[in-house]
Amino acid sequence: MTTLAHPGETLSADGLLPSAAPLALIDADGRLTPEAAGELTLPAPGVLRELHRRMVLGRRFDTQATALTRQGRLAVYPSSRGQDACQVGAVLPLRDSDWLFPTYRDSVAVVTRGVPAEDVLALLRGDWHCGYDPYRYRVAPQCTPLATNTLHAVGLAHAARLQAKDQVALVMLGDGATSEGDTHEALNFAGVWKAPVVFLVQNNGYAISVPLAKQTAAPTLAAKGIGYGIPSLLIDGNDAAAVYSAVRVAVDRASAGGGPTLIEAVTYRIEAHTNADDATRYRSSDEVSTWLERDPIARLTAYLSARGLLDDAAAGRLAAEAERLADGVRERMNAESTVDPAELFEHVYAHPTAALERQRAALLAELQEQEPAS
Amino acid sequence: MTTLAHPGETLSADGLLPSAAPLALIDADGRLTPEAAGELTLPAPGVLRELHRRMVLGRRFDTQATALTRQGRLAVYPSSRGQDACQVGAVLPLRDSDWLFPTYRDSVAVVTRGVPAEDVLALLRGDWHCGYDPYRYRVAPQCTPLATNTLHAVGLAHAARLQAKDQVALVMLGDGATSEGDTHEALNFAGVWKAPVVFLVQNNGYAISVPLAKQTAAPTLAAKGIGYGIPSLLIDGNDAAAVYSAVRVAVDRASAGGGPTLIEAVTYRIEAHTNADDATRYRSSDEVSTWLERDPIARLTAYLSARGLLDDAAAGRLAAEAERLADGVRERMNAESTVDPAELFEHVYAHPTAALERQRAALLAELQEQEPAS
Amino acid sequence: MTTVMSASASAEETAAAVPAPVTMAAALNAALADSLAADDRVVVFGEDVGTLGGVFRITDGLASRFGERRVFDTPLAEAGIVGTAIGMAMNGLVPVVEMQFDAFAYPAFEQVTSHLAKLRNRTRGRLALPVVIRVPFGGGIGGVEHHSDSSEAYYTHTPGLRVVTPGTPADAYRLLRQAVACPDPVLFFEPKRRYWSRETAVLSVDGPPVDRAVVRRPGKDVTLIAYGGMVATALEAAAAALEEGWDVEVIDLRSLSPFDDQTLTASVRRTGRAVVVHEAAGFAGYGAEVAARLTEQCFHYLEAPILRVTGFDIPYPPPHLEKFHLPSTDRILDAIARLQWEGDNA
Amino acid sequence: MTTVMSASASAEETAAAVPAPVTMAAALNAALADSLAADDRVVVFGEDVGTLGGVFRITDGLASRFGERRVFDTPLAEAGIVGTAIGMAMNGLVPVVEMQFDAFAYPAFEQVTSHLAKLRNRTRGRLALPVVIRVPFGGGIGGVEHHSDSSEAYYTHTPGLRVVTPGTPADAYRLLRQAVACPDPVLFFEPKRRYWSRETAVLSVDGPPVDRAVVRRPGKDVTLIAYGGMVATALEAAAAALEEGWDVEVIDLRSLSPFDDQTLTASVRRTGRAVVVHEAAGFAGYGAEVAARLTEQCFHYLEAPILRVTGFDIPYPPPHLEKFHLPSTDRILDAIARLQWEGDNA
Ligand SMILES: Cc1ncc(C[n+]2csc(CCOP(=O)(O)OP(=O)(O)O)c2C)c(N)n1
Ligand SMILES: Cc1ncc(C[n+]2csc(CCOP(=O)(O)OP(=O)(O)O)c2C)c(N)n1
Ligand SMILES: [Mg+2]
Ligand SMILES: [Mg+2]
Repeated sequence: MTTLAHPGETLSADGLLPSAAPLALIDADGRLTPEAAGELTLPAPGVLRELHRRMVLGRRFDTQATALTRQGRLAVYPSSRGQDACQVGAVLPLRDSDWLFPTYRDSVAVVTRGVPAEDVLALLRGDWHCGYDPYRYRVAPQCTPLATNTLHAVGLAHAARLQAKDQVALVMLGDGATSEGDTHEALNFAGVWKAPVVFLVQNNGYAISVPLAKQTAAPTLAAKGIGYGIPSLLIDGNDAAAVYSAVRVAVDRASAGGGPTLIEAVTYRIEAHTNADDATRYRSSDEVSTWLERDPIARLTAYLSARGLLDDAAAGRLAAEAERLADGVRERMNAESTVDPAELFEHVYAHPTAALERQRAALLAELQEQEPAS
Repeated sequence: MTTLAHPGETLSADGLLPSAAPLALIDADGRLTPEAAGELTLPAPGVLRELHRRMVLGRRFDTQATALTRQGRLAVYPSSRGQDACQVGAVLPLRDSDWLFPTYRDSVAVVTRGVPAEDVLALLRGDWHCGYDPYRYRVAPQCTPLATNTLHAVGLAHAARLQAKDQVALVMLGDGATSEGDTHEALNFAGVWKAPVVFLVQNNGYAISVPLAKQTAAPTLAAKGIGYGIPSLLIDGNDAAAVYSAVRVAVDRASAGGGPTLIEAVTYRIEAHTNADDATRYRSSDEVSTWLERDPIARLTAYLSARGLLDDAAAGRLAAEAERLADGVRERMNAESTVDPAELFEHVYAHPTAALERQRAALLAELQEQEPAS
Repeated sequence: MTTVMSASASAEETAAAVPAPVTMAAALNAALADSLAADDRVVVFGEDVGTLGGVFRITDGLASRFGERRVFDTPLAEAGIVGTAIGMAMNGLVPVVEMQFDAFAYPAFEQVTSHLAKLRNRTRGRLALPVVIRVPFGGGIGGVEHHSDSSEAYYTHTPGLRVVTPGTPADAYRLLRQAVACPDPVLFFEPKRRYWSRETAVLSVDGPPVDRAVVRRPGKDVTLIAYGGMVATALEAAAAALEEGWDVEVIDLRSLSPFDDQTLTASVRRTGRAVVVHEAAGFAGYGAEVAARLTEQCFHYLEAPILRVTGFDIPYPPPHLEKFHLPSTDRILDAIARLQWEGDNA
Repeated sequence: MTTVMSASASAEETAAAVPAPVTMAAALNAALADSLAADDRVVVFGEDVGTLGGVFRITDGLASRFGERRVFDTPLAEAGIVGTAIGMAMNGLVPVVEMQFDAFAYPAFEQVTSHLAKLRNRTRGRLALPVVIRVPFGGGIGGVEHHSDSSEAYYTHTPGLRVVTPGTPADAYRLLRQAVACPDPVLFFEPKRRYWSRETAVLSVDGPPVDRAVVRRPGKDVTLIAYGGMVATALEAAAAALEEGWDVEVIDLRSLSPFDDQTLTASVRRTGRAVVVHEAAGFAGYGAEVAARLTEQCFHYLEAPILRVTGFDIPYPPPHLEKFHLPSTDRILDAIARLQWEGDNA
């Protein structure tokens, strides 16, 4: 019989499956990997140095933010320590015109994109929801409802195509978020629309306490791509060179009209889910130690040092830059926040409704009444 | 470096991809297919005859139901004509203890499972929502919100396992329904839980007017299985022998603790989406003709006749049986329906609330008042 | 669905036409066509809205007139439709999407409540989402289960959304055009039982703005408050009430959120009596807000408690039973009769 | 979280204990433990409820005590959790599932409204779904966006669901056990700001049934109606009101749907004045139903319109602003003062 298929079914799975093992360019000891790294190419030395620098700065920002939670200066902070290569490698390949769609976990990525640290932390400090202007940096608000941002990214990317703008959207999500229906719908829309979007899954092994084995029975998360006709890459998420190169490939493909790419970056979160979480309840310190040995910064430091691309003086300057960054963050976060109750009624609609005006007036009257009393 | 993976990732995709082309056992001309049909085995002659008989009866039910919409006796009817092999082949391999989760499209499957035709049609006639007792037949209510039934099937199947009952759930869904988030979540839960569930996707090429090419960019729908670690089968959905055999394989695997299977059956709906739809708006009559030539009943008739498994006398008896069935349906659907307004307030909660009692009393008083007037 | 929705009529042509009978479906189709013609940023998408023109034919002819880049079919996934609409709006488009039936908007609930409604607020006004979600709602068309829900209350309780519903063809055109032009996200509820109701009208975007209620029939004895599919029923009831000696004022809310306190309060203070009508279940329904709010604002003017005539507190019933469930003119007249008229000894 | 939630206490032991201080979190944990012990069909699942014991530790110790077949983690998908719970209930189990935070229940909205709420009705009573969905709700804990929603109104407007919320630890135990035993689906809203509030109590399933309101403080001047996290606030307000000369009756609704008309109507007819309090936005909120309904039933007893003290009509604000948004004792006292007392010239 003739092959039975509906228009749209190609029946061939060629080229849509990821590699059998995660691709890396620089291994955990800082050496170039002997294996062929598929489509990935080692970034130029200047790029590698910039990846390194941004990781060091990002790490310092991250540890500073964690410290601020202990002092009660931040309501909560979800650290990305250990995922530094993803945070930085995802962002540097993006062009100015491209968009980043981060989650709550991706503060370092947002900082790397150029958003001032204190604007990023407004949310976690409790001053307002999104502290930066998404259009200024082309960074969507950090997204908490899991996986919902994948659809926004696809929509934005498709709108770029409809308007013939050369823009790529990169959306970050976790292993847990891949289980949500929205991720599926986003991958599917992206595949059908050939939208210029890159899905970067940071597979850090856990969704809060739930390990990957309880999250999916898929051989890898990258293997989901074929179900949407989307090419996928499985990479070592602790190798900044691999992350950079993979995102680069994906952005180039998207920009050239080749459609979406799904990237699974295998990595690990060293800290607890947030400062409010107790990770000892669900994972062993041995496991954490193993991953500490795969530190993304250490391996790039080793690589650069061995090649004379980073000497002690440069490392010292970088450390100083990182301290200055941390000082600035501390200083600005130690200042009292100034919030304005009247702002509650702004931004609900383009123009406050009569009812909101009345509610504002009532609140202001109430506050005025209390003032003399206090 | 050592292979980087989290517990749960197997990295190997072996055995999880469907065949390159749909598997068939009997071709469109009623001949055994020369190709190897993978895991599928030709059912015994008795089974083939029963598949044939049920398809003939199912088809007659279906054309009768369509006719009843023209007479205003049914509010609406979604025909499965052309998908007869799926309707029957999905149900016959099920054991008494197994459950069927059908959609609005699958009335013939429900009839094949043994639910009286008039009970099936209660919904489409407008008398009540689900006209049969799900527990009596182990058939869930026909499901309209797309893809939502996939999760019910997984839950029921997992509950069977938790209670060590040997039960398999078979859920039917369309190509369009695979785009909904619920399908993804159901496949994922099923994979993780190794739930004894069979997903049968009837890929009839359209979701109302939307063709497959606008629904997905996947090479095949069966290719989605690997993303959940679920083995999949791609089959010719107009070959009742193949459908029966594939479902059989899947049910056996599930019952033996082997977990879920995803089956994509490539087929076609000959009628419009429902009687209310105008299919000429979105597909050509040529396309319909091509598929009429692949009629599931004709090919099995040809096969059985060629082998002396169906003679004219038997065919005549079967035709008469089908007419009797249609007569019965007509007769019962032509009788006026008797609905009881007081029943509106039943079944909302286990026991009507005080408020519902008051509402019932008010309605009954209103009706009593109107009576003398009319 | 003839003259007005003619795919070649431009916005200007439509507005200049002489009064002609037009169905609500045709008016909505014209509003979409004229919005697409007037503003390049407008895109229309959803399930079956392209080639087919929608299961109710509201988007008929738009794909062929404006092309596949402006009007297109999507995969079958409502969260996907709303979620991508949000992303498109972020990137400068004005998406007008269709949910095929009211109950099939539920999968998009998280995208609507957590993002569509809140993103302007969350970003301090930097991110506007001028998205319109069209939702055919309500019963009365003999639809089988899940095809006749009225879910407006869910959305009215969600700050950041506008909720609008037309009661007449001319208003359907006007409100939909205004909704498309509105910088806020709008849930646009189309009363499917009125899609084929006709009115003789010139379709024009001018007229009462999207957030105002209108008095459809002035009266002095009682204020009857309705919206969407119930506006026509309320007008019928008002006509019948006249025979029983009640001069009923009928108000069509149009904007369920925000609520037009001014128009409503003025009417109820004048009449001293009010009845709210909707198809949705009464319990915690939208009518509760209307009643509670107007009671607060008009307490000393009220001769009787504001009554609600609504669907029962049950899942929407099957076709053969829906007539018992839906608010009818009789039931509205009954409620009016219970408003403690002088001489009553209630 | 010490004595009472001890994972080894059986239902009987718990019930026989002497009064001891107990937090609401511990009471809920004990209710789950005792439900699991009492009925083999009960299963507890959701995100992080197994190994971790839930982000609020409400399921702490249950997985290790009852094993992975009774208490387990799921993949991260709320429609998946509710949808599979429906299937499990069809097959004889009694699922008690957790939504991690209120806003994260929205992805399950279609499963809840189209199936969980309706399947009994759709099957003429043949298919019962004794599912409990636990939802930590409300604010006051300094949570960042999406962590402080109050979505009860959506569910109360959905016929077929019961909506229940405890105001005290003892009631948390009693109501959760009753909810698990109830043949109807129950949305069980846990006021997260009260998880760590203590009460000295014996935990017992006996007491007022799941569908009755209770008078928490009798009073004669005004009826203050609250639920969940606002019960304690209402009691504080009542204590403060005494100093200003008002004897306030505080009613804890407990069951938001169905509504206990009897208890409420009796109180309001007696006092002639009422205020309803909730955290959720006021517009089309649950308080509207309370006000509209009681006004209908008590119109001629009312000295003033029933007032609502609620969250503003805005998305839930960020931590540093939530104190301005949440109903406070002051705001409740203000509302009481506006109830047109004799001598007022309002
Ligand atoms: C829809 C939704 N459900 C639940 C949550 C609560 N929650 C926040 S983070 C998290 C785990 C996410 O895991 P993963 O996607 O792997 O990202 P990671 O935190 O590991 O970066 C959960 C369950 C949420 N934010 N949104
Ligand atoms: C959640 C939801 N969205 C939309 C619809 C409206 N609708 C009914 S059938 C249908 C097409 C379904 O296509 P497919 O899944 O391929 O099944 P088929 O009708 O072809 O058997 C649509 C969009 C629905 N029933 N449920
Ligand atoms: Mg993770
Ligand atoms: Mg189909």
